[in-house]
Amino acid sequence: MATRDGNVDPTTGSQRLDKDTRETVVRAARHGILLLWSLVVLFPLYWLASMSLKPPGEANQLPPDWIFLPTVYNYIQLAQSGEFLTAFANSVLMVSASVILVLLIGVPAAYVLSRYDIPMERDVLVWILSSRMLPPIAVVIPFFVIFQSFNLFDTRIGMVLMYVSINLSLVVWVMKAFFDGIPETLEEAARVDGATRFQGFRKVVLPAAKPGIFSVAIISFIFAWIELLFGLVLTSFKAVPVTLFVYSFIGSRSIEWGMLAAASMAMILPVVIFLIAVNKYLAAGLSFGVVIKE
Amino acid sequence: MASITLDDVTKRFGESGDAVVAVDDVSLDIEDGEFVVFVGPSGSGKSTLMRIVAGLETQSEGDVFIGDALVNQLGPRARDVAMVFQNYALYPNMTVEENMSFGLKMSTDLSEAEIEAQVTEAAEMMGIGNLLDNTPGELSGGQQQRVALGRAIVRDPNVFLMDEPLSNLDAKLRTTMRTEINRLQNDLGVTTLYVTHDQTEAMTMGDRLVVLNYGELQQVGTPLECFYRPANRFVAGFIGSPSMNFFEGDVDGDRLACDGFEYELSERMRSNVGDRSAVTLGARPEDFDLSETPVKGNSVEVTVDVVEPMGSISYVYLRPVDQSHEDTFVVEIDGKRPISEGEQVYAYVEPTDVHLFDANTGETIHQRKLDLDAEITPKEESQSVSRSAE
Amino acid sequence: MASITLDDVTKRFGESGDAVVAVDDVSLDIEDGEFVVFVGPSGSGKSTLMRIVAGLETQSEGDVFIGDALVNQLGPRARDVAMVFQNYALYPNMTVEENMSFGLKMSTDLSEAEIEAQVTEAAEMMGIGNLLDNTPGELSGGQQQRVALGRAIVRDPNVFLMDEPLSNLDAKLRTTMRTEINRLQNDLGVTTLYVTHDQTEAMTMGDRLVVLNYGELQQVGTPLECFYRPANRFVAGFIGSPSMNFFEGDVDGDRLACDGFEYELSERMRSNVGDRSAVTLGARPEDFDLSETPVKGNSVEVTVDVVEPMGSISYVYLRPVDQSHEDTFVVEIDGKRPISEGEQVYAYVEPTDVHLFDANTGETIHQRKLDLDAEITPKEESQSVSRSAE
Amino acid sequence: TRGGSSGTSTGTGESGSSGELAIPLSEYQGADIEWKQFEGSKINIGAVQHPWVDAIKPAVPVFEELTGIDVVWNVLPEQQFRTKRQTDVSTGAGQFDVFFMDQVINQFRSEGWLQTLDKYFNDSSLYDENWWKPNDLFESSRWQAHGGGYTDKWTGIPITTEVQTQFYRKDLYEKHGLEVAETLEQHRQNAKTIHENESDVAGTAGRGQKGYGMNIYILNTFIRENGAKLWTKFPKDSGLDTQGVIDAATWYTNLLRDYGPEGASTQTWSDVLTTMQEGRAGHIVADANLFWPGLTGEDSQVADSVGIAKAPKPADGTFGPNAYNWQISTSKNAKNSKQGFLFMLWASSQPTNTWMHLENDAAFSVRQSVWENDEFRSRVGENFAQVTLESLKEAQPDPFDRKYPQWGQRYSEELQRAIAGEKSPEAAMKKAAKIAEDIYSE
Amino acid sequence: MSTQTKAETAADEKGGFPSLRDIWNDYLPYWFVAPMVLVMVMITFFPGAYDLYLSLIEEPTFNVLEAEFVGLSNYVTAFTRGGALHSFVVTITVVASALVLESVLGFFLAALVAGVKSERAKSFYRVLFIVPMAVAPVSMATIGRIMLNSEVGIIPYMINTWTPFAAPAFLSEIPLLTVILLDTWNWTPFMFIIFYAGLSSVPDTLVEASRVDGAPLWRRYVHVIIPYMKPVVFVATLIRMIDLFRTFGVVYGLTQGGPGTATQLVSINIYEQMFINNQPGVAAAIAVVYLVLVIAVCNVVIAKVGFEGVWD
Ligand SMILES: Nc1ncnc2c1ncn2[C@@H]1O[C@H](COP(=O)(O)OP(=O)(O)OP(=O)(O)O)[C@@H](O)[C@H]1O
Ligand SMILES: Nc1ncnc2c1ncn2[C@@H]1O[C@H](COP(=O)(O)OP(=O)(O)OP(=O)(O)O)[C@@H](O)[C@H]1O
Ligand SMILES: [Mg+2]
Ligand SMILES: [Mg+2]
Repeated sequence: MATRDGNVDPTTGSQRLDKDTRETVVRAARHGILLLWSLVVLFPLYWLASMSLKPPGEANQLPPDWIFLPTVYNYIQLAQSGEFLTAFANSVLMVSASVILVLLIGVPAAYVLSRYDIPMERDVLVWILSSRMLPPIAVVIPFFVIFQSFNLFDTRIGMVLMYVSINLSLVVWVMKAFFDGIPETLEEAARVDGATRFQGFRKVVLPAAKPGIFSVAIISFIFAWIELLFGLVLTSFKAVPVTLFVYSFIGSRSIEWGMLAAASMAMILPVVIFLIAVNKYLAAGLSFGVVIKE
Repeated sequence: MASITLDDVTKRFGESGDAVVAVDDVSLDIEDGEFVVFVGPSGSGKSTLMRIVAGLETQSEGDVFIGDALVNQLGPRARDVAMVFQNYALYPNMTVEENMSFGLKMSTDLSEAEIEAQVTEAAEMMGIGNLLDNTPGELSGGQQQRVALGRAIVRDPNVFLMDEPLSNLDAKLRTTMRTEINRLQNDLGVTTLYVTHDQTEAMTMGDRLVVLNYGELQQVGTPLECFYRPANRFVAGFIGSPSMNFFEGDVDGDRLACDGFEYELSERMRSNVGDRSAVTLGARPEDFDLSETPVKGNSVEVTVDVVEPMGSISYVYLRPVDQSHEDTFVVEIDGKRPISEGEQVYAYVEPTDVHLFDANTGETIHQRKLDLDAEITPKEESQSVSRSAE
Repeated sequence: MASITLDDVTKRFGESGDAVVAVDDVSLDIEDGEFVVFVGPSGSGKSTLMRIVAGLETQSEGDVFIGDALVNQLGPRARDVAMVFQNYALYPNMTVEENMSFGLKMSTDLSEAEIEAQVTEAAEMMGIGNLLDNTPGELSGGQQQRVALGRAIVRDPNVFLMDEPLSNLDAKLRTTMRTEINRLQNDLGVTTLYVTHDQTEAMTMGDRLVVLNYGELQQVGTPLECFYRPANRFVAGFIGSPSMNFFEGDVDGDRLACDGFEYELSERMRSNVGDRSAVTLGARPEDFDLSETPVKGNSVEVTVDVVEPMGSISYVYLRPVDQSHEDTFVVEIDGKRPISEGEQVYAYVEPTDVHLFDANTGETIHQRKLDLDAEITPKEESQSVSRSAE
Repeated sequence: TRGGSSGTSTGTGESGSSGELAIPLSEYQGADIEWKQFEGSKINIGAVQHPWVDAIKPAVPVFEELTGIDVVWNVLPEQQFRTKRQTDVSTGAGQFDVFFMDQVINQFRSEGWLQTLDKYFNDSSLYDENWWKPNDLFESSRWQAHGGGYTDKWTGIPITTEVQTQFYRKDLYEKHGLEVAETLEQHRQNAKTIHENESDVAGTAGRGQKGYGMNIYILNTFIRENGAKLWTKFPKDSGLDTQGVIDAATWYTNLLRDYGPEGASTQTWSDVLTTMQEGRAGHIVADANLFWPGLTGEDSQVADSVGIAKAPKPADGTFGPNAYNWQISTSKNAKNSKQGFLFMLWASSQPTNTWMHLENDAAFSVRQSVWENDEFRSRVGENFAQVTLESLKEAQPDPFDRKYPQWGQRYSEELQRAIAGEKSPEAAMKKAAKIAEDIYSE
Repeated sequence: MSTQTKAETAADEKGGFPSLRDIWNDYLPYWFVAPMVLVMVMITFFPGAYDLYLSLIEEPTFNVLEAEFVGLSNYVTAFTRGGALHSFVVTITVVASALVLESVLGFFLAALVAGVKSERAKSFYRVLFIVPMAVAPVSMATIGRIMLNSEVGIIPYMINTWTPFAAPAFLSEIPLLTVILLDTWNWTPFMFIIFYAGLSSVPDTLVEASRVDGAPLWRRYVHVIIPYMKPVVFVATLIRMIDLFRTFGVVYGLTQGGPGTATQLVSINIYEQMFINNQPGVAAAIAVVYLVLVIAVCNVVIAKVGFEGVWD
């Protein structure tokens, strides 16, 4: 075979970069942008971390000590505070339970909304969404009243329900969108295979909707985890979430930067753990994902 | 195991205004254990009919019975059917093995081990035994189709519905599969509806053929009936490959004046034609003879347009010398016989091999003569619905 | 418009340990404007090879040239190919019209009106002109396939890649489409790679056939070459339907001892056999004659096992009376000839029509005699790669 | 620092009944009060995050021992606490038996959410005037506990007081030969000198952020010292558009704009504190008792060089710094108001107050006797104590009328706009005046 | 409901009562939506009705009989003194700009990450890019304030020392922009993760087909990938829009709606009316108008974009 000039695209006649070179360039550009954004994301986090690791008084020093001797003093203080640990554990428990519950309630409902003709579908959808429209501040008092009368005030169950209610519309809507993208033939095949509607849903549709489910799970977790107002108003002792705890470092006389930062860092931790745990499911849906080449 | 009865089934898609009528008033009795093949052009409603039987689509009108039970209200699960989908519809998140065992897990109480045994056996039969752990995305088209087929046949349902289950297989595998399906169907005695575009499958697999066009039944009968006794021009043209050649003609006493040649009608033809003034003459490619000289009456002088050698046979495209337009017709000759394009020869068909159709309605008015008439004559009155076709 | 050259192309899927070799060291020269048909069993790597040419899959080893350019590094867009996917791959969110015009919009500067005109024309040609506003979900399988085909042919690319584009069409439509594709390809002169499982398509459409098995090239040649001059037993069995019958035999002087009969070798055969002790005899179903009496030498007494009437012909499955096992072989007879199952007759093949293969390697050692040898003898040395098959 | 103070906590017996009580019970048992009458009950205290809470918590076991009443706490930052308190009282839930009250006293009172305390003061089993010594409380504190003069009833009991003073950098003043300002003009000149001669140090810093504890809280000092006052004629004339107010606002705005840090209009008290702590400002006017510990504590980089003096006043004005009191009150629906009252008395009593100020770094006592206590004075520094005490004696707290939150918020917004340079101080104050008057004119 | 809800059981075939399992499956859609409907009824009707009631009365009371209805006076107050109109304008500005920024950035990042070849790098980005969402609003606001502080903040410091530009006073000179950028940092992850999951459910074959059709990268996105994941894009954007509409914590912590009322979002206004000015009636009136407005916007968006472009 004669050697040929491989670098000129005969169809366009234009000089094209060698694909390897081009791929390298594209790859470099891609990672360049991603790293840039990583930096944008990381810097405040780094700053937060560094504040939490600096001794009191040095947190906001300028020019900053980019290199400093980290101290875990703040973390030790946190860890020694029984209340922090209790609130933390409490939050983990309530939020996790709420995520499971909201998925149990929301995902099937989303499926129905996606697959069946619902009378007045648009209005139903808007109605569901409307639960999310008012700022919590405008609805917290009625909820307080409900909680008082149903003895849900300052109970974990109450908070779990509250978290469910703030996430339900999200789960229903997002999952409906994901179910819309799953071809109905799959369930048809399942039903012909003798699966009941439920089995078809559980064994065939759900696995295909995995990325969607896990991403709403993460988002719901986060929404509940950082929720503040309901936790503030609807609890007082037993069911206090950890968010409130972060407030305790904003005193009337000074802000305890180090402790505040340490608590904030501690609050990020479960989210990161949760993220890592479900990470692999985020991209394992119908296909193996679009690989955007070129 | 069950008979299937369709009673005036109609299916419309879309709003009533501009609805597509996919299935148009179809009535059909399928006996228990029968193997029925559906054929028809693309879009003629075959898949839709299957899906109605499966319970995946609800007919707009009419009733469906499986066994003696009216199943209009039942879903696929209750109907207990197994189906091969035209587009496979494999579960993308499951391996081949899981795909194939899913139905068994859902519809039977078999133990894991039994299921595995059956699936493995079926997979071996399909030649995909070594792919059990792959997911559908990693399979070739034909392999996927075999998984889809395997998924259906591992089960022991009331009814098999197979929608072009072999379309992506090569001829050899197709032959094997055909035999396997037939054997299996014989063994199990499961009523089977089968859609195919393959003439061989259509002619060899089924007890009866159901010919559809534009959602309407054209003919129901044994394959040979449909081939030798087509109910109308559509069926005549549709069954057989290459298809029958048609020549429009005007009746002129005992002659038929076609474009480019005249054809002398036999006694029997004349009486069948009656007082129609325009009829269509049909003759199959394999019934023509070519000769250098006009040996017999009704020979037509033709020019060879194209020769398609096929191995043991060749297809020759011919054009009557006197014809006013460019259309050709096709005849089949021995592959070893030399013939070249541009040559002028005479084409001839035995008068006994000719069909005549009403030029307006397409209805068959004269059938060819047939030695084995006795053999293919329907036991009962052939269910044929003749309507104008094409 | 461009030639295509594959140079030692290999494609492996999966980790190096348990990789599937989908394409195995294939080298191939395709001329500018040539129409090449790929055939091979399911999973033999046809689609993979197409996808490599399209630039959708990167070969693990080897080079691909389009025209004179090495395109290993180029994506599909730069290669300017149009492809019909085996699974259609229609855009579900677009109407038929949008599906078909998408490629034109992307790859040309045509005006809206020009695009619309071209799309409408192609859609009419495909018989889907009335479906332009439907979405793929509303189409039947065959209609979808025609959209996929239409989407490719509206374009004017360097190369057409068509992966079983007609598999879901009925025989008649398929014939029409076949002709249309051929006409189009002739008009445009676009180099075309075409995968099919249909014998007729394989035999009639392409300038050359490429036969693949397990990712390896088996033979490259004109259809008739592959049919009459198979490079090996695999090709002999794969091309032609029903496929060639094979009989294993031991060479015993000038006789071949097969199970159930003995076959006397001709002079030419003997010299071709050489000192091999075991050879396989191959004869095509259509080369057999059946007679009531053993008219000639080498007649084999057989029992009729099954008769498959196909209309103009019938397939008869026969078993040598003296054979120790149950296997049958198939012969093709005139459809009108009466024959019934259980009957005992004699089967005979002309010695000139017989192939012999090395029993171990499968390589062809003796080709049949052929009158039109001259016609089908390759102009250049036939690129045939003979390897053991099956 | 006081690390790890908690958001909400059950404060029952941190040191438990075991161990020594912080304050001998005898200090209280001498009072003619039936301390034990509610033994076995429990009170819930809603409090903001405040040094007072930290200071009193170690002493709470004393109260629990004394009365047999359990104390639980709900401690939150101000904004969050406000939300919770309002939810609680406006729905009549009555969860808090005792809670922190601030500027909204009169509003809560007029809504009928607050209970006035007079009936408890009149109940001899609950109150002993001789022991509690009401006159030891600063007058300004007592005045505020009576709705800033809007009512003659006790709306709660003051617990902390804060008064404005001046803090300055002794080192910088020395370096540039500056005198501690007594007049506003001097104050401005000092700022100018430092601002122009020091790099990286602003002349001054001050609250610019809106909110009624923010910019207007500081400004109100200068308003009164300029001879103006809020509500020249209540509720017809807000007085905000008088010349005195406009002068004060102009002076304050210009001071911050000319010699204040970048973005002064968004600075809160904590930003001011941080700025000063980090040595980035020459002087500030801020609450003595809250800022002093912060400025001299270990967080501060200027601990050794910070000086305190009385707030400046106009050359021709009268000294009258703003002061601010937190009080604790009980709501109408509270279930244990009487127990709550006992807690209020106990917490504000002389023994408790004295203990808190001797054993903690607290410096906000509402009791004059504490400020005069030598031990206390030596702990906090003589100078600081004296300046603060004198300021407190002359302090003039803001009177919070019933709709103060509504118009005060708008008034502070207007001031913030002026500080941000969006409009002139004059225009801002006129607008504020109109808003305030409009609100009452409905 | 549609024809599909038809009973699937062969009840008459078996005779007698349908089994529990049949009841479950026959009415599956009802079982599936029932809990959702229950929760929804609880969390929508009561608070909505309460706010409406509150907006119509003088003094908040739970005793309807005692309530003194004042007609629309609270609404009038809201739009005169209450600054409702201004806060709507501010809110819409923030919503529109942040929504565009976050959607575009989120999609862009999702697409970039989806194309990363190395699984590990992909995982890394996926986790990292989501983390900002997890920073609690309290921390966001407090830390944000200090980091942006013109005097002691690290960000102005870095701008001043490392770039030739002078750092603006973020919270007083460009408060709205600051709020928008901060929200972008905080919530782009939301768009990122949903878009990412959406991208991973686009079948490869479609992308392949479009490549063969000669579509350049961006057109593949515009014409094939985005249309395919239209429902997901639409829903994510809509939800984010609604969340943006009611943004509160971070902005309040950062600026308290200031300077002046420059960043006074509707939610902040409601908060101030309710908890600072103590005018629950006015707060409720704003909330009611706001709810009607947002519902109207959603209705229009859903009808115009959703039902005419996504779900048909
Ligand atoms: N993504 C993949 N991962 C793993 N194996 C694959 C993948 N794609 C194809 N294969 C394997 O490669 C082989 C060749 O596949 P290919 O699709 O080329 O076959 P084909 O000749 O087109 O078959 P068919 O006629 O059935 O379409 C098959 O065995 C298939 O299982
Ligand atoms: N969901 C649908 N909406 C609208 N029209 C439809 C729908 N499904 C099918 N059709 C139309 O109904 C007709 C019959 O379709 P069907 O799939 O039954 O054809 P078919 O005989 O299976 O064809 P093929 O051989 O091409 O698969 C076609 O014209 C098709 O376009
Ligand atoms: Mg079909
Ligand atoms: Mg293939």
